[in-house]
Amino acid sequence: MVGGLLPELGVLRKDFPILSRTLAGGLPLVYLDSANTSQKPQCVIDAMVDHLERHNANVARAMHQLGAESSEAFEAARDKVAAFINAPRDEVIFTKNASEALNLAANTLAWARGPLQVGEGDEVVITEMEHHSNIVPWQLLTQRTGATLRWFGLTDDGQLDLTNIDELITERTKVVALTWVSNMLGTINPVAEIARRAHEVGAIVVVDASQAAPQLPVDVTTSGADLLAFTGHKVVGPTGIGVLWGKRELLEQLPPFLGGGEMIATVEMERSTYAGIPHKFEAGTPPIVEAVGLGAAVDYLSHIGMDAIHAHEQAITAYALEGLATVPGLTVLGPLDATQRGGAISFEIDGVHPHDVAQVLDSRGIAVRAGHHCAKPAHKRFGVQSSTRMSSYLYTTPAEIDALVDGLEYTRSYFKLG
Amino acid sequence: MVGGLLPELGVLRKDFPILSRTLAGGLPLVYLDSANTSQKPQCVIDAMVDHLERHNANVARAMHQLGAESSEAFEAARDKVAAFINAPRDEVIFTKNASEALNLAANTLAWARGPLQVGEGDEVVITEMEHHSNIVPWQLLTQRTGATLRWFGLTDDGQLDLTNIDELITERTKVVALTWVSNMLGTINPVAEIARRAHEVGAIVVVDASQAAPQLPVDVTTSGADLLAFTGHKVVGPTGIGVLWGKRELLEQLPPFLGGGEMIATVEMERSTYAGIPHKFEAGTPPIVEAVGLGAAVDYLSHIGMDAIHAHEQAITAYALEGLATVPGLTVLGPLDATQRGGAISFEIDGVHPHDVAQVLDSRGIAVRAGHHCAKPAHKRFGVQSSTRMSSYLYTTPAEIDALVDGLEYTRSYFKLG
Amino acid sequence: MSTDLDTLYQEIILDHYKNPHNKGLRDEFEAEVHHVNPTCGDEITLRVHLVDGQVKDVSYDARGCSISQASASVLTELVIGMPIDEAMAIHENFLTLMQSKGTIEPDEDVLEDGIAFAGVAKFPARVKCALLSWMAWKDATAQVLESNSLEKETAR
Amino acid sequence: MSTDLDTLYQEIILDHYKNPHNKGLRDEFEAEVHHVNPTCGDEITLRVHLVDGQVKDVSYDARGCSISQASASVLTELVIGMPIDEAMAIHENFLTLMQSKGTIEPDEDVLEDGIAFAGVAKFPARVKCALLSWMAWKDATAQVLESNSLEKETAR
Ligand SMILES: Cc1ncc(COP(=O)(O)O)c(C=O)c1O
Ligand SMILES: Cc1ncc(COP(=O)(O)O)c(C=O)c1O
Repeated sequence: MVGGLLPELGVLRKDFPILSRTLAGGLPLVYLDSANTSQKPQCVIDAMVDHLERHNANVARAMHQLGAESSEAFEAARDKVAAFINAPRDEVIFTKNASEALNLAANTLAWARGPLQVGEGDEVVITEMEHHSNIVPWQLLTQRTGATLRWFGLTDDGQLDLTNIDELITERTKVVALTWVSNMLGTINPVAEIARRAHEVGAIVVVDASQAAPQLPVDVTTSGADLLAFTGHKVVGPTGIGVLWGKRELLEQLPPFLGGGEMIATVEMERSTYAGIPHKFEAGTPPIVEAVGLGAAVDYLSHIGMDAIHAHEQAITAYALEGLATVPGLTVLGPLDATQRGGAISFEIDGVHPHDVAQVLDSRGIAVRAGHHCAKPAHKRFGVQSSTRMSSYLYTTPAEIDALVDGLEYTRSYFKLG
Repeated sequence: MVGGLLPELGVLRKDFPILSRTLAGGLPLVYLDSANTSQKPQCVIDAMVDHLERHNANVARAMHQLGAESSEAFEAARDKVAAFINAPRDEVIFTKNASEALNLAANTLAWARGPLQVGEGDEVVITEMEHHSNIVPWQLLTQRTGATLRWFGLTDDGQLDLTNIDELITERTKVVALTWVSNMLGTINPVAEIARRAHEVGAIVVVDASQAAPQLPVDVTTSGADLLAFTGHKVVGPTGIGVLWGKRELLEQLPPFLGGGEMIATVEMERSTYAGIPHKFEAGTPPIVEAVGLGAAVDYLSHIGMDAIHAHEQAITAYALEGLATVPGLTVLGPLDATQRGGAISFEIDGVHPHDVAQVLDSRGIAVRAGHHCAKPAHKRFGVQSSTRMSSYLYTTPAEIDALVDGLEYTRSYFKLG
Repeated sequence: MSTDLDTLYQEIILDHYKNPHNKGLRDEFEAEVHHVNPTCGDEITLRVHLVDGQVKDVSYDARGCSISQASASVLTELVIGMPIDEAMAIHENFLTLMQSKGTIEPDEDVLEDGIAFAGVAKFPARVKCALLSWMAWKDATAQVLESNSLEKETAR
Repeated sequence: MSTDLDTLYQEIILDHYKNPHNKGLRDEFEAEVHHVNPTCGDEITLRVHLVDGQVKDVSYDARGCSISQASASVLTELVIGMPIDEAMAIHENFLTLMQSKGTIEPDEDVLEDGIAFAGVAKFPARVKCALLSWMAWKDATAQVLESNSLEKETAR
């Protein structure tokens, strides 16, 4: 049997109502698209329902009992998220998703005055394996400020090519932004090591932890990051909420991002002053019920244990890599050693387009993603336009991987590939 | 009896689970803080739960059955919102709240090139009764671009002072941004008339419909707006979602706001091209379950009928204004004619601070707001620092207004004001 | 279990996929366009050659799934040699079929091999695949017509 | 019904509210600060006058609710005339009480009239009101101490 799995997986799966629904033809759901979005346990849904049915009110501003309950629930969620990444509570900013968090970082660095400001002659370094959400904000920033965008290339086995790190990270570097875990290749990057180099030249390190936070224990104090982003819907929480964590000294120096609502200290028609962190970065009514859901989500993950979840992911990933290796004509894009990677596995099958692979799998109830997974440059690097991606999570079973491998065999025969 | 109320109000109230909960001391909830956030009917909560328990998947990108169901639900929500404001579907952009929608407008106008661009020498006109969310974005815009911020003042009875409109709206005016209904004074502004003047000089009209959308029938085609914003949580929908509507030609000319995720056409490391509207403005995973909730919410409102809701609000507001007039030392800030105003009524009581009023009311189960309601400049205009605000909605009963008036009498006696 | 799949992957479609017609870019053209399906990256470069109100040639280079490839092949088969307005009518007909969610019976007299795509209309996620080349063709054709009428204006 | 309310609005608080002590700005001071409660707009301008490690005077002008006004009055009563470090200790004690959510018994020897605020700790939305003046005082005092130590540095 497969070692390292979460105990009582069958019982745990019952926490997720959607996993017991059936699809067209009465087929059971085999959900292998968790890197795209994760499924939600009942406790998250219930926390949101309880909030909406019993405690709904706006936060901060309301002095009545419902307002106090709602504010307490909202701020308790901030405490839970802070504990989840080992940060002080006021360094945790709620955004709408990881993309907004990364754009917040890029825009405030463009608007900053003084040493933080990114301007002409400065350089921003990213990597070729970034999700579009960690590419486009930096393209916009460098276009708008006259700074230069540079990037790490990739090796043939899907690692960052660090051979030219000394040419890339220089005195001109103001920001290094990179993903912790690739959503396409699965690669886990040596973030702390790169951060050390970046800090030597005085650059700010922005880490996209969208795929790391669901799978790995994240401790911001040892991560090397100055700013770190992740998204609620991938950590068994709801959509509509993301997190930007930042070091207090840095956040305090950055100018506000969006204006309005509760981000102010005082407003006059001529000018305004701004609230302290984290509120300075939270304009308007925040995602209240979403925060309540996210709080329940990270509690759920912490209760299972991020180490145990990581071990489970590694076990399933190893099992999947083994199974995929048996499918003729299948090539995995990215590292082949499960201990070195996350749980998203993108692959190609000779002679069948990823759309068609996904379609055949879907007819068997198996949900995977086909396309460029918002990582077009990484696909281009490997000479492909798109790929099929399976991605597991804490509820994935070896039997589901078996179903995938069988489904891929069937796909080949459906398209008459001998 | 009070005429114009919604029929079967008692039955309708059963749609809102929170209205039957009790507070400390077993007191029933009298919720008069709907301008702050509205309560949610069961059908909205159920739609969200059904989505999370049965159809959850990411949208647009997923080709599997869950993905198709989720995408269909999400885009159906866009159709519903579009119908609610009488707009074509692709002119409806989902944001995180009204504040983000207004910041999107301000930032893209700053970043635009060509005739839309707001720069040095240009003027942006707002009003003294705006919510901070329609002040601060324009302050930031004008500070960052070198443009000048100007504003309409207010008359003593809480109307816009239009006497100097010809001095304010001139050839230099690039943007006129104003609220349709004031969240503090309740004033309904002559938006279409002001828009006509603004369009004569070629200015863009941005309308903050955050308080209008819950209470009035909103038809963007006759509103006069070029861009119009509102927020989900005030129209019986969830937090975490807002709406920016814009005229197609305008939206197509504006540059993107946040970068990443699905807002692209193609991404290369060197440069990217962007998707068409509305996706160009929707970076990252959108508020999916929130859109589903908002769709159910606007369906619920449309089913009751916005005209009927408006009539109900007017009836309750008239009844409330009458009741408040009986409280000694109470002064209402804003228009006194219920037919000319929305349902938010801010007032002062001689000798008791708004916090203390709200506190005493809360001890009787009555939830109102005390403070500046994110409208500090309007408070300053009336020489007050803060006020108490009651705000009704479609579920408000005359008996709740009676409870408020009794509560205010009690407040006066508690603080020994004769 | 695979019945559904067979509705989508009709023999005709798989044939066009394996042996696409008119593929490859040719030198005579008035407009060239490049379209991508942003969600998956499938792309097409398409050229149109219009002579005297006739679709003289449509040539293309494309990468994508079976549905998008077969659809480009069928498109060229249908429109090459047609008067432009008739070709536009076919385009309209195909578009309506694709957006019908499977509620419309396709007309073989108009769409010929294109009727095989009736099943695609039941798979909303794949409709974009089937339409990629058709949208590119319409775009390119419109560009030529527009520049022709501009030329006339300036000639006047 | 009004028992709860009476926990909050102790007689002592209402007395200080009606007759605030030490109110009004006075001319001798080393630092002046202006603090606002951003959610309601309540504000205070507060000056501190420190002499030889002693809180010689605290004067203020404030607008706000009963809790915030009474709290400013009690603050000045407590700290004027105290050695700075003892005043800071009182500040610490009051802060802890306010953040206790009502779980701590206040110490009358330390807080005197300040014990009346024990009830406020049970109303989270009002804790900020009670702390407004105290935070302003701490801020102003810190500013003076900092500029004093800077002066010493430069004098050296
Ligand atoms: C008039 C007005 N504009 C804007 C807003 C901001 O809405 P949100 O906080 O949902 O962004 C509000 C409500 O808070 C409002 O009443
Ligand atoms: C690595 C990575 N970064 C960023 C994102 C963007 O997250 P969101 O779409 O929630 O903003 C994703 C997921 O889509 C991701 O996988």
